[in-house]
Amino acid sequence: MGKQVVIVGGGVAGMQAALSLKARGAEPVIVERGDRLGGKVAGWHKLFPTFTPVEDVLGPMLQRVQEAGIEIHTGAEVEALVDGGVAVKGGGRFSGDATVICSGFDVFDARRKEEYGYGIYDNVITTVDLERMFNEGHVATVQGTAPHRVAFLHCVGSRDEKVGAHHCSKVCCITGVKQAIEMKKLFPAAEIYNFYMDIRMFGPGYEELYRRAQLEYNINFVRGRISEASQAMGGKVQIKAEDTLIGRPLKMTVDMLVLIVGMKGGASNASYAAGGLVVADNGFMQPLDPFCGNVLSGKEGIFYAGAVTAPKNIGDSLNEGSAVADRVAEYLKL
Amino acid sequence: MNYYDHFVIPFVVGTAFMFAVIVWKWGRWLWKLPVADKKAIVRGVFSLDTLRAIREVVYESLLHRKIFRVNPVLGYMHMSLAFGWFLLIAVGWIEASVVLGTGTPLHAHVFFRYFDTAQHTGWNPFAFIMDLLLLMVLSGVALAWFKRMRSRALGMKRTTKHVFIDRVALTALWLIFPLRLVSESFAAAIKHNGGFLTGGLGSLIAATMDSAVIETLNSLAWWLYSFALASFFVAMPFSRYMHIFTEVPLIFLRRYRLHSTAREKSFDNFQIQACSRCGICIDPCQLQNVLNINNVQSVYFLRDRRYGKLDEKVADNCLMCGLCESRCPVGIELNTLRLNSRQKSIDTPALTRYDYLQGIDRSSGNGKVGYFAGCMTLLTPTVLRSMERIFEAAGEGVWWADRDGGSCCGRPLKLSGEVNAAERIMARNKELFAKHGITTLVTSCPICLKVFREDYNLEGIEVIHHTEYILRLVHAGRLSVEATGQEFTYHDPCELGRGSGIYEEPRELIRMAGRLVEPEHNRREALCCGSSLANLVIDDSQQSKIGSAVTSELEATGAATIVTACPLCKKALARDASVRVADISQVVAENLRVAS
Amino acid sequence: MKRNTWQEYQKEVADDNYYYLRSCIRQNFFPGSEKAFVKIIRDELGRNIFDDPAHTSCTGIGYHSDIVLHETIMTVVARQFSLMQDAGLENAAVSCITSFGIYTEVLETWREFPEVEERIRENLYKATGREFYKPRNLAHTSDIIFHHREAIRDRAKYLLVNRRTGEPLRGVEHIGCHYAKIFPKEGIGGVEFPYVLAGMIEAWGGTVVDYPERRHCCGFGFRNYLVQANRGYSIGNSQKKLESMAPYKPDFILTNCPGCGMFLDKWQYTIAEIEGTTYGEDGKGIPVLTYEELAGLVLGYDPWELGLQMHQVDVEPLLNKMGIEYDPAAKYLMPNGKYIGRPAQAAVNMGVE
Amino acid sequence: MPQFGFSISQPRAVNLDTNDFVPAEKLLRELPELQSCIACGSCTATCTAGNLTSFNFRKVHTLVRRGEYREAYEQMDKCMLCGKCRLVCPRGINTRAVVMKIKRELGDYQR
Repeated sequence: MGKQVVIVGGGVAGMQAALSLKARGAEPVIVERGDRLGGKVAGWHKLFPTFTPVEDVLGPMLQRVQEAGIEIHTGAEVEALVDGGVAVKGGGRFSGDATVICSGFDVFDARRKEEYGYGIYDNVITTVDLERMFNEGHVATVQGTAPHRVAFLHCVGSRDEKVGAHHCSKVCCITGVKQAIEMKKLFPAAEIYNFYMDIRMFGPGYEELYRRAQLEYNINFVRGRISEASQAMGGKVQIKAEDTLIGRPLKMTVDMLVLIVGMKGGASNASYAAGGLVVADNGFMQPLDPFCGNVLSGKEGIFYAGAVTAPKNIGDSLNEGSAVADRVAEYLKL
Repeated sequence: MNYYDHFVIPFVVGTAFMFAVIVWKWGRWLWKLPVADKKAIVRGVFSLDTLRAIREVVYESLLHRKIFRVNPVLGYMHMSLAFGWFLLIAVGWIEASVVLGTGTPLHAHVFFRYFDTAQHTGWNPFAFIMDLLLLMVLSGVALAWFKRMRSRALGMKRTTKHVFIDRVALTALWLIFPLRLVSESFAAAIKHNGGFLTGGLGSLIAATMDSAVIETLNSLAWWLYSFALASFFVAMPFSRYMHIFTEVPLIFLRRYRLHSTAREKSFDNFQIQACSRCGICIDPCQLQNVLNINNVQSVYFLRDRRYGKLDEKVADNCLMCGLCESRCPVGIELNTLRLNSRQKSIDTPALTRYDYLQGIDRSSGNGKVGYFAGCMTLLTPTVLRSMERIFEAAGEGVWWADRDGGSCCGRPLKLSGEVNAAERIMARNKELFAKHGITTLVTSCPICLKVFREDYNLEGIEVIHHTEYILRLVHAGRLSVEATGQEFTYHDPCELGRGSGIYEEPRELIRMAGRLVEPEHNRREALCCGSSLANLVIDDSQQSKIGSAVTSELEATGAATIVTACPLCKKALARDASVRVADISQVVAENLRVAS
Repeated sequence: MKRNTWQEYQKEVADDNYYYLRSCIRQNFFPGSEKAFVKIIRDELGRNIFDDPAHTSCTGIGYHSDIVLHETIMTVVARQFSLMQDAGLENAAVSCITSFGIYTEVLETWREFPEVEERIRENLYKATGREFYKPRNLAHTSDIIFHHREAIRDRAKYLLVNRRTGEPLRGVEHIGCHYAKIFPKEGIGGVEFPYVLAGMIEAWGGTVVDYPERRHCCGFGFRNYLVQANRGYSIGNSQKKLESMAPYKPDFILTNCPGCGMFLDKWQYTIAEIEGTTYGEDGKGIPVLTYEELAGLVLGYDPWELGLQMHQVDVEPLLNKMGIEYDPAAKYLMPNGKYIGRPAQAAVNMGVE
Repeated sequence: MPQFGFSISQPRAVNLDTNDFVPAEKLLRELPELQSCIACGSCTATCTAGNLTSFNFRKVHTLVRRGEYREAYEQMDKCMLCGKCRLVCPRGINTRAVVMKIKRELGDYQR
């Protein structure tokens, strides 16, 4: 029997960490609060920038986890870090020789930006809602009609002092571009507007996709944050922004307003803090340093991987899943 | 004797119609000429120019010397048709006059073999010559047929796609000479008045056919021949064959120094309708051979313009590199015509346009020599820096017109058809030049150079390109260039080379600095870099495609440095080059010999 | 409007014992409103309210027009509180939105900068020999009507229901900017989804129309109106709101701010005169009411006693829909029977008798 | 009409609900690369005319794409068509053609 490693969270980072550790002879145990593995990614439809179906990424991964015979506990929400392991809600403990926290992030609650009327107005939805619609195979307004005009608003819950978020959620720009293209593919006659403050295309193929969105899909990019939304007749939404490139206010009525919600630190981070770990100012867990210590917590035997420490895309999270296995192996002298 | 038969009617009517239309067209065009042009004609008619024009007509309209030079087979084809037909008419007229006497109607000359009254015994020298000429024309027709089918064999990759009226005229033209052969052979079968060709065929016909059948077929053949002639003549003024006659007055008018200008005028019609649509302009066009754009070349541009169907997408899609103009056998001012077609559609500037230039003077320095870098040169600071060093080395006091940002020269606007607007800018620049009292204006941009020279009328100011200026400094001993072992190749900018005739100055300078290796296309045949401001249509990737084709050719010389003398060419070539691209001023500035 | 309005912005409103702080301009614009408020609170609801003749203007308009200093207005406010202290009351009931904004701003300033409060206490004492305490509860009078809306409904003689069709009447509401835009937590429903007037309309049987420019300013903007050359901007803003609400065919506009009520009413006349546009039914205007006037109608008060004849846009279409009985002949008569004259006919009220 | 001494101010907001996009769409169909503008401002920074007077090509073509033509009409006349902007554009936009098309489509010239 190898050394046990408790892995908190069964998203892509957690699964990758478990697979890598298993391969090194450890016995990883995934403690997942949800009822299935896959994390936030499982709720997505297609992945940027290649429009790869989520199943193509998650499917093989889940299969490998299963084939590796990794111990999985779903429905187990970690309540506290305890010596040599974690305690979960409703009693119960998982102990191991090391703990890897891969509990990821929370999606920003769009209702907090009340000026956009999410939860109040018809047809104000979030990127998460839109992915669900894509998955359900039915994208339509609340009135059941095909949208003729759709606005995407970038940076909802990111880079916004008013909701205490100074950080950039990193993946929203490319998500907005991806979803805008998907909407255009679904509704070729529709006009799509993306309202942005900056377009940050950090990954390979991202900038190219942005350019295709402009050139091939005629997506209109307006530099300016939507200041407010209001319900207009027939379930439409009137939005106001400044087109900062022409220095004039701009208003329009859209059939659908999609709020590109950002990432924020997970709610469970507070319980890690209670266990002696450090939560950064941005609400994510603070790794030892952003370089060689990026998967170390600073506390012996506790490690991080994935978006628990900062907004990350899938590739980054997978890399950290592998990287953390290295450091855990080193620590456990595997 | 009236030498009449019903079959001559189509010919007579067709001929009369053709000449009426031509006279009406030419008359109208001449009438509408500006007064200055009319005065030039009056001055020219009684000068040596008329004799020169006559000689040129013989050389070009009949003998097609220019086409011969470009392509001997094509030249022979055109000459055999034009000169052969001319001789048929001329010799035929003499023969008819000899046999029928003078004062006979035209059709009697044209259909002489039919109306021939002489009793023929033995060898007839006229018939021999006429048959020889006919054979020559027929060989031309055969070549034309062959060209239609297999143009590459005649050295043309592409031939012109013709309009309907051209096809009618062409068909008639192709039929005329075979029908003439048939008609005259039948006549010879009856009258024994043929030469070696028609006579031989006549004897064969007489030997194999019944005389009544011969009579009928003879009549039919002459009717068809007359119809073919008539069809051609009726179609001719509306088809490309209008060039046959129009080229003649064009040669005279050109000798009298008439030119097309940036604004349309009726002289343009002589040029436009002198185009034979030979299609020689298609192959050299880089839009065609690099980008496969096939509907914008000069032949199509002139055709569309002639028939009033010119689309701005065609008019605007031209690099105005002048390569086709340099090849045109008729010598049509293709760039100017292209330019003034743009002007027509879009040039009505507001009266206050560019008033903001009033009083703006960002110039610096003092000197009799003014230096106008040009907008593009401001994007190639190495050129600017090199010129600074050269001026300094030569001890020249310089007035810098636009080093810290100045106005545009106006040529880009002109190239875009906004001639009136361009003139508003030019007037402001002229004021500036006059204010600073310069006597020489040096520019680094061939685009500026051309407009300064052609449109500014800068009295008392000599306009030169920096290549000319630098060479002058060297010749005057104020500057010397150190020889290096380097190899250079040189790209002729269109506006500098074909546009302003400056080919040798840069080469002389390069040879001082090292060895010059010429690219495949050079001097008058040089290619365009693709970034020409004259083209308003092609996109960035197309520009870059043309540029990289040119760059490859330059790199193929193996030279370590590609030299050019235009900031725009420099930027275009540098985009894709794996070797260094330098302006001529850089080459000089880098290799200045320190004065001992 | 969706039911799930934000629950975050709720506000404690005193139930009884109010110290009434009147508005300067409302008494001119809507002379029956404040009288009706006192009557409703005192007579209908049996609550204690002190209407103090000694209190003054809060000088808010002067403050927002840059002619009254911050220090001065804070001292004036301190004096009002001192008068409230004299009356032995703790619950300030402010009639004007501008004043309400001023009071909240002053209290917030004092909370953040106690040394400023000290200085003001000193100022007031030096000037008048007075001392003061701060109100325990500060509410706008629309908050108070909202607080008592169910009690008013219990006494209602008429409801906001179309008598002929039985359909609820459609009301658009307009909240004064200084009610909650400066301090969102001071307004019921906050700034984005204000509920203070909407709650009244719904409680009294009507339905609230949510129109796109609901949150837009009426255009009063103090200097934008006070300087004649700027009035085009003021009216432009009202027009934007009217154009946005008109497609919903509202039966009335309900306001809680003196300026908003005034301008949404009077600018309808001006727009009709300048460009011939009207926004209500049959080419007429949309009636504009204060919440006291609306409460008064619901409670069955005489429309002319409520001062509705002083409105630019005639209110009769609304009265007819609600089935309110009124004497058309009495519209322009004073209570003593004296004829006050009637305004010239204008596009916004053409044809109404 | 009574004299009020003022008129109703028109909103400055660009109203995408009422603006006419037909000319803008035609422009974009002919020069689709214009859509790839990332508003870097290189064109405006290098602009010969823009360095002599207030003229902002980036802003003007953006206005046109938003259906605001009136200002564009007045502005484009300042351009000298020198073509420097085309040389610096990182997206390879045929800026001179954009100028010409805007002028032609917007009726600057009588056709």
